[in-house]
Amino acid sequence: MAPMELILELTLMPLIAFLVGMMMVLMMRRIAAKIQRRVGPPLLQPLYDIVKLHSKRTQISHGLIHDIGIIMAMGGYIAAETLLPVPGMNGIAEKGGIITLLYLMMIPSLGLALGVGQCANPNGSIGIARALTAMLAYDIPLVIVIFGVAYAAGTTNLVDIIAQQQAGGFAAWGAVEMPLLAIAGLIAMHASLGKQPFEIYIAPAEIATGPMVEMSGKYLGGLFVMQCFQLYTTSVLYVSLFLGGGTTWFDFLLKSFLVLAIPVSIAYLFPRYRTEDLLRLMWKWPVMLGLIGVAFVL
Amino acid sequence: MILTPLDELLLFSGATLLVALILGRGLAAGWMVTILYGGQLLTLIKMAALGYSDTIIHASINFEIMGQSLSWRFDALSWFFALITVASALLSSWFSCGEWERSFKQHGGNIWLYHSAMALNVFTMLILLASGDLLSLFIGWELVSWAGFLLMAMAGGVATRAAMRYITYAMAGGMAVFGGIALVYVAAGSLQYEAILTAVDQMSTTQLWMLVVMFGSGFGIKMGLLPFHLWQAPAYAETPGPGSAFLGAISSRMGLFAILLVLVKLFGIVNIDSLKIPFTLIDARDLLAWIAVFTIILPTFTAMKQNDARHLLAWHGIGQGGYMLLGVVVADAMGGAGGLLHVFNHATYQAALFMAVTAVIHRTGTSDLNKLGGLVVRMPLSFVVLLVGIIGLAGLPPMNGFVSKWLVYRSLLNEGMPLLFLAAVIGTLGTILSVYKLIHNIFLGQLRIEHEQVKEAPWSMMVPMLILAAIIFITGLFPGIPLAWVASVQEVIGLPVTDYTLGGVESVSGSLDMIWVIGVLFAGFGIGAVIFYSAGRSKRVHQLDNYAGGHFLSADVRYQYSDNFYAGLMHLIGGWYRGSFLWLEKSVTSLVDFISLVMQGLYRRANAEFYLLSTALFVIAWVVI
Amino acid sequence: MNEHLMLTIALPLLGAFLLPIIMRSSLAMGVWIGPAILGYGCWILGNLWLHGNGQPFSIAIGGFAPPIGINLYVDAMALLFAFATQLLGLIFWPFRLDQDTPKRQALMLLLVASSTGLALSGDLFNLYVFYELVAVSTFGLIAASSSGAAYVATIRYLILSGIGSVLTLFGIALIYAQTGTLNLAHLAQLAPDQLNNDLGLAAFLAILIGIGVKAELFPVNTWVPEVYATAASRLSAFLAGLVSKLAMLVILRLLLLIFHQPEATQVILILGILGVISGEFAAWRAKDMRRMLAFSSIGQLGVIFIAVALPDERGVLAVLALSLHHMLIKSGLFMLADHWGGSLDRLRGLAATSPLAGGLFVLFALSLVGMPPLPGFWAKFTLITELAGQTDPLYMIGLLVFLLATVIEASYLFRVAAKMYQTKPTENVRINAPDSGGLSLTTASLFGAGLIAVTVMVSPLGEALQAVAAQAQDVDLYIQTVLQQPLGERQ
Amino acid sequence: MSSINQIPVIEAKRGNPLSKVFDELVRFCRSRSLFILHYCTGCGAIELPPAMTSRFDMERLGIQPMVSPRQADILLITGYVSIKTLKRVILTYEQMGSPKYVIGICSCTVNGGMYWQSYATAKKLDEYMPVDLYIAGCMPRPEAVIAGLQQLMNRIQSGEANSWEDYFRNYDYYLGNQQKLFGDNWQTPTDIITEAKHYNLMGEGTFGEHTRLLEQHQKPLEALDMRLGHNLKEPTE
Repeated sequence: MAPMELILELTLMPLIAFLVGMMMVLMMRRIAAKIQRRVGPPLLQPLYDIVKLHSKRTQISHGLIHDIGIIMAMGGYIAAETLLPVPGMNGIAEKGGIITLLYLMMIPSLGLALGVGQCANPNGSIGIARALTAMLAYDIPLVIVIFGVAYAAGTTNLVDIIAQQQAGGFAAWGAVEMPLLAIAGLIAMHASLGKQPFEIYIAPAEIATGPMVEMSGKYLGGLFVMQCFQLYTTSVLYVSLFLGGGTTWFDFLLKSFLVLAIPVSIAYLFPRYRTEDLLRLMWKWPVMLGLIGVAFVL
Repeated sequence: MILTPLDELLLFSGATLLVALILGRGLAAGWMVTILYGGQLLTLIKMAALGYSDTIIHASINFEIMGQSLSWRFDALSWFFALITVASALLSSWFSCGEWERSFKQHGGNIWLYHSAMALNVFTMLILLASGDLLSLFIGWELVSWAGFLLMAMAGGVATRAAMRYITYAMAGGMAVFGGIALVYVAAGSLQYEAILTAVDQMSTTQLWMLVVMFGSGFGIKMGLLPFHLWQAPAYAETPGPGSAFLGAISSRMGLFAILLVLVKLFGIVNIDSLKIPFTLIDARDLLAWIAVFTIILPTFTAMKQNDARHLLAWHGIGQGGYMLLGVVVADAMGGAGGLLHVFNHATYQAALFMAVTAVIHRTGTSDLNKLGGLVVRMPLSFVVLLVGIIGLAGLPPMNGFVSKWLVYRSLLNEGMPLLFLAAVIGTLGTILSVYKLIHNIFLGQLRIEHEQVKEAPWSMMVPMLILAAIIFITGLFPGIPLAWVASVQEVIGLPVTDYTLGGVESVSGSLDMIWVIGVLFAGFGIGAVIFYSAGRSKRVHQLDNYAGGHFLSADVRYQYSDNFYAGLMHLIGGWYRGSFLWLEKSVTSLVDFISLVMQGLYRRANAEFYLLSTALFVIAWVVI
Repeated sequence: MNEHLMLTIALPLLGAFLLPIIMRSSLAMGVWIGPAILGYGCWILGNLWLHGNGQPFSIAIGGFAPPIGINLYVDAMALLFAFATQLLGLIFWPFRLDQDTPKRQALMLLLVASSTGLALSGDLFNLYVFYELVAVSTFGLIAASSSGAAYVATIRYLILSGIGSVLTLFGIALIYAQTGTLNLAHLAQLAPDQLNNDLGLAAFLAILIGIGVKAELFPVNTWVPEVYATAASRLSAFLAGLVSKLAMLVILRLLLLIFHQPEATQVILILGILGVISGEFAAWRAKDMRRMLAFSSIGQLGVIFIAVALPDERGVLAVLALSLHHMLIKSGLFMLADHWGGSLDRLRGLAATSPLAGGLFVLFALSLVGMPPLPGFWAKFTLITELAGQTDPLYMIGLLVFLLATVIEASYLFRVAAKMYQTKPTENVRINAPDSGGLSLTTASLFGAGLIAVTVMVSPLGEALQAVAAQAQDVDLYIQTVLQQPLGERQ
Repeated sequence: MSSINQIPVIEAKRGNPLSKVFDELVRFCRSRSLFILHYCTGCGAIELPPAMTSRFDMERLGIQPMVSPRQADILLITGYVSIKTLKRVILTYEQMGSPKYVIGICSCTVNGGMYWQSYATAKKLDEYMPVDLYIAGCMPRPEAVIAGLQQLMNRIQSGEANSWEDYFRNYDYYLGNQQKLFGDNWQTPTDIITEAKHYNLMGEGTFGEHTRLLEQHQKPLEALDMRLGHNLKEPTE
């Protein structure tokens, strides 16, 4: 591949991710509004929020690590996007593979955790402790799912996994071949978004939005950007693993938005679990489904 | 007589020991010893050809004692481990020079003993690594055990108790190995590797089983494999500062070295694979793999509950050993490479972590995670080192720990071992949880009043720490450097060799190129920084200017979350910590105690004549009948 | 030179009778007599070792050739132990001057004489006589320590030993009744025909249990802890280090020459294993140094019994190596423990006040648990490779028990060592570590130096021992030496 | 000073048309994205849930509730403010990031309302912090609240709603009133003066006698800067 082309891809992929991610945030808020019989925010609301937050006159920092944490949170996702193939663009997906992507997606959380730690607010620390606990909860079914898919495909290369599904048509889609894994993956994905009923680490009424408690201005803005990326990455990863990726941008985006719509629709119907209930739930049903699914794959 | 490089290395090492013994009380002893370690490292580098090829360097010395010939030599395996040993000794020793040494003396420590014990440890480890037959292996093994005991016990008090526990375990392990050696000797008629290699093929299953169990448990004790892991954490944690860095980095890997040599190279994974456990579906190799994953999980989750930074790290040291064994036992090209590479990687970050924690102890006087906090503003470089270290320990990109763990995961994936894979990932997740607690409780959060005036660690400590951090990052960026050594080790011990590149691994089923991954990651950070800094200026505020639900914070009230860090998690899994192994250990101890009580009672009873007569009668009756 | 050999027994015996008389007239002369005699004995035996041709020989006593007369049989093994007896007698010579000095020194001479006799005697009855002499002199010596506890211990020992003697005598009587001879060589000749039966076995077992009292054989060793703990250290060292080995030597000799029944070795093996278990476990809980050493000694002797039960030449080699090693170590340890009576807690911080004593203790302990390259390792290595080579599963149990015992041994020995090196006293416990007396410390250092010397020369010494073992193993050589090539006049 | 109309509006001096567009955009975004910290001081808070939920739906205007003052733009004071509460209100206000807006809802915030005789109630909120908008009524209906918010949005968009600058520029005045109420040793954890210096928001009224009084007893509030400390001397004891 020509280097210019590669550089173009590497720039475009995060950019597209960001734009699509903003639309996903909008969709999420609109769905919430529709469920609550409200009108919901205008079309560009996510952009307004991000611009406003970055244009705050006074920005409260708690130290250098606070700043670096936010940079890591954004930068980690920007890097992760280049490992996630989209129609027509593979970026450097072949040089990393799915395990690397999975671990790269932990970098933003790590950055956030560091930044929040430096904020010296116990609410934030509790939030991070809970977030890590939640990660322990949903990553276990998630890795089972990843294992199953990668083993079935015989590769950890996302490009190959997508290509295999597309070559076989609908019947070769992960969701059709491995329905149990697809269900387990969906639950794990829902939990990884940190939406109700799994939002134990945000818990506004309890620990004042946990990690975000000391975030103001561009710090919060950075997290809003990160949220766009997070929604995009999660849904696209799911689409790539189970729904055959996308041949064109249209069906790619359609699938991504639809996939995301499922957990989001569920989310606004429920209150919050307690931490141990979340763990119990995650370690029971999705793990069980996932293991049975893997057994079928083997 | 022309000295081979190995002779030079051993002589250098012996000289280091002598200098430490003779001049260890002197002012510049630490520096002298450090320079000599540097010399050892140079000699090792002179032997660098070993790391890239399948050659052997012999030592000029060999003995013939009681019909046994003893010889010493280096191959790629020995060289790889020796490199880690000497480098970690060099850096730990450097770390201890100057200010740490002075403060150690001030607190009543015996610096002479410390330097000597360190030098002795390195010397004995090199002897072990150089062993050319099973007997010299055992000799080296015992020497290493006792040298380790010396270093662990020297701090007195709790440390001595921990060291006593260690030596009991180590003796048990040593005796298992001793028994195994006797069995091998009988079976092969010799303790030379060549003889054993040929004899292994003729061994019966029972024989092989016994040998695997005896050697496996014997060496496993040193590695801290379950269920023999209890000694390790307290013993390493209580060792004085840089000593714990050294021990944590390499000491228990001697067990892995021996396992590689005896179980993998001599017995062969294939042979071990053929040992089925009756009435189950698993064989000896699966058994080892499962032991490895339990060694990953249980100590890692025990680490999460520790409230002392050193103990936390030491527990992780046990857990990380599990990854190495797991990789080696899976024994395909990637797994073997992952396991071996993890030895190197683990040594780098574990040493860095122990050093950073020691630096904190040096400045604040405590390693209690509930009594620290907010130190990042006072010890930023130590923070960076600890951060780099924990990223490595947790196995996240961009540090080196990620590469080795990636290889292990990949091998499990390729071989289709979902449960082992899952267990390995659970270990990693647990590690992430507990290392965040470590860095948060030490460096993040509110700075305590008593630490307002704390300074960064002195440069004598800082430089080795930074070097280690640099190594962690560079070998994460270019994993090909250590992978080259690992590949020749794989060749030597008869495992398939990985197809490595400078940036990672090439494979049909998904490659890894860390140069790209890290490049993109840092580019992402760069873009993030541009976005971040292009927005308005920020202003630093005091740590007490903080949201507290409208409450006015003051310095005399702690506004920090540190104790029972994962309260929600512990709510669920807290009850799963049964201390079963502790219970097991206690019950063995009580059993010994009980038997010894009975035996003493036997001797204390005064009716000796009764014993005599009854024995005589019994014996005569036996004869007659 | 050979004819002087008699003197190594006769002179101490004579000295023992004359010493009280001489002492009464001239104390100054009296105190030098004992060491002079023993020194001369050492010199004779040393010369024999150095200038002999390595071949065994036999000396008939009283002008009657064996098998009628009694004889001394001198092979390398006997010579080795005889030499060790004289040397240790010299080292542990009771110098202390008080009103009991003549008595004590005379008894010591008697003990050395009879022990030497035990090593050299080639006749069963003679062995018995010497054995009794050893017993009597030992009672006397222990009682001469004259503490109340020592008396009690002696009584117990006396009774046990008496019954043991009766049993031994019974065994000897059985043999004599069967074969009509008590000469070992002659018995060795007759044994395959006449003693290879139940009667022979019964006789052997009776002798085994009888002599086992001294050799600290498992159920008949209950006297050991009390006696060693209460008797003078120098005496304990001599008893634990040497006398037990001589008894062991007798058993080994009988086993090699006469009793080839598999049951015999089996009994020894089982009792040895039990001895190891009981001794080491009991030592694990011991609360004072001397008792710990005594129990450990029982355990070690158990290990040697296991080695005795091994059939071939390497087995004998293991016995020799283990015996000599234990002799060296236990003597040294008992000398160290001279002033270390009372609770083990008193030893806290001892290494700070007396680094040499601490260092020696660690050295001995390391060798005892078999840390390479100290000689203990090689002895144990010989033993376990030999054990592992046996097909009988009982030997495998022996191997496992031995390994287990070593772990326990390391645990209790290094608990003490750790205590010694403890610098920070825990609250309530003041450091009042006893100092080690100068003389006993010097003696212990001597053994330490010996240990290091052996470590350095382990290879030649190992080969020498191998030769000794080969010679001791050779029954035909024994028979030939004693019966075909008599030195005295032939009837 | 207390009147909103007296606050001088500073015209943007920049000549670059692009930057004018940019400023316009930023102001627009600010007006369309308002995060409310509703500090529920009194009965007025009961009117907010209907304003937020399906009946009136503030979110369609881009208005969202937020939990922590750090994240919020609007401080809603929904009712009477007792002196004890006022301390918290000021603390919270100072912790918010600028630009920030204060809206007083209910009559009580205007003049004490039915509590005007109370010894323990702050009567006029704008004596202690600049208030952008009052929504009078006891209590105002959600329509009124929304209407008020919309008015605020318009003011933000036009650049008139910059009362927050007044707090920096006339800090001495507000501090004086606060000191009168809370005593001379009154201090919040936020260092307004250095903040004003840092962001170049100093005005004539920033310093005065009250700030001098504050400096006399003020506990140090400098941020803990990162330092290596190698060149520091040991603290002499």
